[in-house]
Amino acid sequence: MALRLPERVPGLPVLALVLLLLPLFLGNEFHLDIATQIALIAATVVGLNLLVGYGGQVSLGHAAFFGMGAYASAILTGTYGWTSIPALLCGALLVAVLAWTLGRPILRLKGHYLSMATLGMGIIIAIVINNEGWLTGGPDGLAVEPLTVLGAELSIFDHYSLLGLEVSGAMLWYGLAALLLLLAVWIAQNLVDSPIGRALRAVHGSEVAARVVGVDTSHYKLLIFVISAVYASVMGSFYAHYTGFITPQVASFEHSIELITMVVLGGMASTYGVILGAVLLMLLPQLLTDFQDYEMMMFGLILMLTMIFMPKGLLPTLSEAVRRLRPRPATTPASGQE
Amino acid sequence: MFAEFLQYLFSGVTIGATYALVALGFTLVYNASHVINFAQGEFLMIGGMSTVSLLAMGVPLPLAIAMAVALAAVLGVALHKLAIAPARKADVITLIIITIGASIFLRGLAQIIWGKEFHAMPSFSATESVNVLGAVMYTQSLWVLAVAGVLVLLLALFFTRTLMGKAILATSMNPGAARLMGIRTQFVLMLAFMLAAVLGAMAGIMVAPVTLTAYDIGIMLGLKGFVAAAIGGMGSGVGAVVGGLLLGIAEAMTAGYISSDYKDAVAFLLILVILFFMPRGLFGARVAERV
Amino acid sequence: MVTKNRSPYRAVLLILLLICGMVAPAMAAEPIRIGALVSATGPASFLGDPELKTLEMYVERINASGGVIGRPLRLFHYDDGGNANEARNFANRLLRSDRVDLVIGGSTTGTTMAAVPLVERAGRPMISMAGALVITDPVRPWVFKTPQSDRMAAERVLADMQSRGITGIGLISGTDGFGRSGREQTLAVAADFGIQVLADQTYGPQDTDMTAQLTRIRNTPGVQAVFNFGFGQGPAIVTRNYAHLGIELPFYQSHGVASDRFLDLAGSAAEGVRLPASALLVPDALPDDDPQKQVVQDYKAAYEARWNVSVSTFGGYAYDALMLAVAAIEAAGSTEPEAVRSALEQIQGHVGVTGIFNMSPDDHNGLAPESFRLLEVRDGQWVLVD
Amino acid sequence: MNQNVQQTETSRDDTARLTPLLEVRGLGKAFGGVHAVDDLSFRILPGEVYAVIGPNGAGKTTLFNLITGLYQPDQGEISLKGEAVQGLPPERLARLGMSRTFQNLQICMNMTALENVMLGRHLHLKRNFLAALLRWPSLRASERTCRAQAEELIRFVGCGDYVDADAAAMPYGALKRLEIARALATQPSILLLDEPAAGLNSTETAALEQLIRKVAAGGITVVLVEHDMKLVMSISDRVLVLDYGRKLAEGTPREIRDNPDVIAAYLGG
Repeated sequence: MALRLPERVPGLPVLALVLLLLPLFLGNEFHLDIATQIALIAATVVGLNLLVGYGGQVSLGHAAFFGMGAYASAILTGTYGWTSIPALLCGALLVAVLAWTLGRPILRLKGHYLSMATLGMGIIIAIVINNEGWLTGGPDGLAVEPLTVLGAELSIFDHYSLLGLEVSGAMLWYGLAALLLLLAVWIAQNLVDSPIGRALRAVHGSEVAARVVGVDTSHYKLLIFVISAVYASVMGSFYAHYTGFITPQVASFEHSIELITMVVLGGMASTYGVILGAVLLMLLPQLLTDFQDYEMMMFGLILMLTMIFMPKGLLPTLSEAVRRLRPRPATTPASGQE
Repeated sequence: MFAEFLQYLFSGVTIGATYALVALGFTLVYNASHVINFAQGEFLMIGGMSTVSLLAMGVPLPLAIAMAVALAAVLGVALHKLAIAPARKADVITLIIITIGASIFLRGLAQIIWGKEFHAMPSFSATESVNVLGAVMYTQSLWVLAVAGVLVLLLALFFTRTLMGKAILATSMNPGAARLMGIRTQFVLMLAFMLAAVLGAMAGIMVAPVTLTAYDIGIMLGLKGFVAAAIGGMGSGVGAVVGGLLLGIAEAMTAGYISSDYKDAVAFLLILVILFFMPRGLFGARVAERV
Repeated sequence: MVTKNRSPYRAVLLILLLICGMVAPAMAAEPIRIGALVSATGPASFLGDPELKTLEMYVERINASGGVIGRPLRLFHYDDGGNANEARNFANRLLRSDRVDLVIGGSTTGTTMAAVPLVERAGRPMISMAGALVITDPVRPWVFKTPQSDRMAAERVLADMQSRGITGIGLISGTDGFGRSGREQTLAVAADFGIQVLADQTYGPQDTDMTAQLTRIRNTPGVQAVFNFGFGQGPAIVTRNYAHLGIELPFYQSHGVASDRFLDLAGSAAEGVRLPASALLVPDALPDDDPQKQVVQDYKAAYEARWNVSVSTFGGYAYDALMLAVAAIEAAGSTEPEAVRSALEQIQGHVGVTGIFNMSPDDHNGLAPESFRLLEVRDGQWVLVD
Repeated sequence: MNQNVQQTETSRDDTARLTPLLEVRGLGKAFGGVHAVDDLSFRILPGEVYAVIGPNGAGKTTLFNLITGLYQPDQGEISLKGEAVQGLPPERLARLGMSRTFQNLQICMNMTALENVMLGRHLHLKRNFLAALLRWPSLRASERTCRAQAEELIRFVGCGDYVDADAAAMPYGALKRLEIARALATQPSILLLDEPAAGLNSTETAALEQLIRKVAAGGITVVLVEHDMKLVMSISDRVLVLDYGRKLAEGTPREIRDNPDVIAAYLGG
C-alpha cells in the first residue's frame, strides 16, 4: 500500500496535467476532435477495466450498453424533447436494470459464462436497434441534439464566452470530456482502493480465498458488472451528444471487441494502461490510412504481436522494463498492476 | 403445409451441419486450452476461397479440396506455433485477443490475395436440386450432411479408439496430470488447432456452393458456430453437433414462421435461454471444482 | 552537397533557384484538394472499392491532361470501412486537417449522413455516392449526390410491374441501410401504382440462405411478382434460392446488384431477372443517338483496361461525382467554396455515366427517372427492355 | 460482530464443555462412486486443538472442504455452535466464525502481503458502496484502522519483514504463515489449518508450532490436517484418524499412538 502510493497519488494529477497541456500540441480542430472522442472512449474503458481487470470477468457486449446510453439520449432528447441530463440518467438506469437482470443469474456460475451471455445480449440489442427504424432510425443512423446543461446548449459548432474569454464549443467539449475522464479515473481508483475493490481483486487472485474470508463473490461481480455497464451507458450518452450522429455500429459486436481489446492491449487492472490502450486503438485507424489495402492486415498483425510479446499489456510491461533498468530493493512490489 | 415445414427443415439442417462443424472446431480448441478461438471462422473462408481459386486454375475438384484443407491445416498449426504457443503463460483473455488479432490478420491477408468480391463455387453434383415430398433440396445439402456426418464419425472414432485421441481428452480434463503421464500438452494443443482448422475448412468448402464465399464470410459463420458450441455446452462434442443442428433449424423455422427480421437474434436468444435455465449447456460436463 | 561550392555567383544562382522552387508551385499550380470518403473495405466494399479505383484513375488522367483551371488535382482519400463513426472522423480530417476544397463521398447513406453536419458546418461542397432519398431531401445547401434515389428505383420497378398487370407482390429486402431504406420507399409508393405488398420479408447482410423467406413469400396468396431490394451478395443468394425453389413468378432486383459480378454469382439462376440500372451495364445496346452512349462506353473501356475487372454501376457514381466537381470548379473559375457550390447548383445537361444531371437549388441530385434503364437478364447477358 | 461472538463464547465457556463447537454426524461424500468421506461423525469442543490424520487419500482435505462449504455433502449433518450449517457457502460460514487455510496456498498473488491480510478483515469493514465511490472520510478512517490491525497480525505470525511486499515475491514458508494471518484477521472462533507444516523445514515447523499454540491460547478452536506426526502429537488435544473416508480411531495423542488399528493402517498400508 505504502509503495503503491507513489504510483497512485501523482497518477491523477499527471493525467490532469497531460489533458490540460494537450490542446497546446494539437495542430487543428480535427486533432482536438479525436482527442475528445478518445477521452470519452477511454472513460468507458476505465469502467470496463473494473470488470475485466479487477473482476476477472469478460464482457463481449459492452458496446451494447454504450449504444443503449447513446440511443436513450438521442431518442429521449430528439423525439421526446427531454433535456440531456434526465435522458442520460434514464439511459443509465435502464442499462443498470438490464445488466443486473442479466448478471444476477449468470454471475453465480463459475467460468466465462458472462462472456457468452453478454455476447448474446449485445448482438440482440444491436439487432433491435437496427430493425426498429421507427424509433432508432435504423441502419442509416440518427441525428442527435446538442448537449444541454442548465438550459444552455453546448454545440461544437458554436462559440462561447467563458470568464470573458472567447472559447470554441469544440474546446469546451474537450474540457468536458477531459473532466469526465478524470472523474471516471478518480471513481475507479476509489473503488479499487476500497474494501470492495480489494474483494474484487481477491476474486481475481484466488476466488476460494476470497470466499472463505466472507466475500460474497457473486454479489461483488454483479456490482462491478452493473457499475461498468453504467460507465458505458453514461459515456455513450455524452458520445452521442458530442458526435451528433449515431448508427447501430456504436452498439455492434465489433465495437464491443474493440473496447475489450483496448483493456487487454493497454494492460488489464491498470487504469492508466487501459487509457493508453484506448489512445492507441483509436489512433491506429488514423495512422494506418497510408497502408490502404494493407490496413486491416497491419491492424491484426500489430494486435497479435503486441499481445504475444506483451501479454500483460503495454503499460505493465513497459513499467516492468523501466523497473528492471533501475533495480530497486528486493521487495519492490509490482506497482498497481499484476 | 408439410412441404413448407420440410422446406424450412432442409434449409435449417444444411446450415446447421455447417454450424456443427465450426462448433466442433471451437470445442476441440476450447477443450485443449480453454481458449475461445475467434479465428475459427477464418478457416471456413480459407477453405472456401482457396478451393475457388484452385478450381479457377484448373485443378480438379477433389485435389483442390485436398490442397485447400492442407493449407488450412498448415495455417492452424502456424496459428498455434506462432501466436498461441509463445504466449501460453498469458491470461486466457489475452489468448482470446490474440485469436481476434489473428482473425483480423487472416482476413486482411485474404482481402489482399483474393480481393473483396464474393465468389461462386459450382455444385459438386451435376443436378442442383431434388424434389422430396414437395420440398426442394439442394444436392449440395446432401453433400454437406454426408461430409459432416463422416467427419463427426471419424472424430468420434479418433477420440475413443486411438491413443492420440485419448491423449487429447486426457489433456483437456487435467493438463497437469496428462503432462505427468508423458503427454506433450503443447503437441496436443497443436493437434487440436490443426483438427479445428481442418473441420473449419471442410465446412467452408462444402457450403461455398450454397452460400457463396468471400474474404469476410468467416465473421458471421464463426460467431454462429461459437453460439452453437455454447448452446451444446462449451466442451462437449455431442453438444456441438446437436447445438449446430438445433441452431440451424431454429433459425430457418423463425424465418419461416415468425419473423425474418429477428432470425439472427434467435441464435443469441438461445444462448441466453440456455445460460439461464441450463447453465452448462445441453451436454456440458459437470466438472468438480478443484481446490 | 553545396559545401564545396566557393563561387559566390553560383551560390546566388542556387539561392534564387531555391526561392523559385518554393514559390513557383504556389503561384502556378496550387493543387485543388479533393477529399474522398469511401467504404473501400467492409460490408459496403463493393460500393467503395470501384469508387476509389475510379477516383484514383480519373484524378491521374485529369492531371496528365493539365488539371483543372490550370491546377492539378490532389486526392486525399480515406477508407471508413462502412463505419459511420470512422466516416465522421475522416470527414473531419479531410475538412480540418487536409483542408480539402470539396468532398466526394460517402459510399453509404449512413457514412454520408454522419459526415453531413461537419460538411455543412465547414462550408465545403460534398457530393455523396449513396442512394437514399434523405441525403438530398430536404435539400441541404452543401450536400449533393450522384446516384438516383432509392425511391426512383422503386418507382421504376413498380411502374414496370404495373404495365405487366401485376397488383400484388412479395418484397424481400436486406436489413442493411440500403435494403431498409429501399424497403421503406417501396412500401411508401407501391399504392401509387395500384400494387399491394402482400409479403414483406428481410434477410441479414451476412445471411447465407434465404430459402425460408422465399418459401413464405411463395405461399402467400395473391403474390404475382417478387421484388428484392438489397445489395452485396445477398441478392445473388436470393436469386439462386429463387431458381432452386422453382418459383415461376416475375422476379425483380434493385439497382443494388447492377454489376456484371451479379451475373457471375447468380449464374443461370439470374435468367429472367429484371432490374433498374444506369446505362453503364448496356453501353453497346444504347441507340447511337443516346447522349450517354459515348460517355458510358469510354468509362467502361477505360476502367476495365486499367483495373482488369468488370465495371460496376457504383464506380459510375464516383465518375459522375468527380466530373460534376470538375465542371463546377471550371464554371466557378476557382475553388472558392461558395462559388463552387452555386456552380454545382446550376449545372444543366451534364451528361454522366449514371444519367443527365440538371441541378437546381431545389434538386441536388438532378437526375430524372428516365436515367434508370430497365434491364433483363437473357442468356447470361444484360438486355435493355425499356 | 465477531467480538460479540467471542464474548458469548467466553461467557458460555463453563457450560460449553458439553455442547460441541462443531459437530459432524453421518457425513458422506462420493466422487464418481468412490467414497471420499463415508458416514463420518465426530465433535470438536470449544478451545480444543483437534487434529485429523490419515494416509494420503484418506479424505482429510475432502472433509475440510465439506466443513467449510466448498463441497456439498451427499449425506449427513454439520452443526456449528448448535446451528445446522451443511450446504452453506463458505462466505456464509465465514460470517458464523469459521476460517481456514489451504494445503496448496490460496494467496492472492496480485496483491501485497498487507492487502491479503486486510482482505481477511472484509466482514468487519465499512463496505458502503457510495462511500467507496466517493472516498468518504469515514471509509478512510476505517481503512486506516484495518491497516494497523493487519500489520499487527502480520507481525504476530512472524512475517513483519514482508508487510509491504508483493505476495508473489514472498518465500513459501512466509506465505504459509501469511495465510494464517489472513484467516485470523476474520476473527474466527474456529480455524481449520490444512497441512500447515507441509513444505516447511524443522526451524519453520518449530515456529509454526509456537504460532498454533499462541492462537489456541487466544481462545480459538484449531482443527488441523497434518502429516508431521511429531507436530500433531505435541500440540493436539485430540486426534481423529481417517482411513478410506471412515473413522479409524479418535482419542488423545497417547491413545492414538497405542491404538493397534492405527499402527496396522500406517505400517500395513
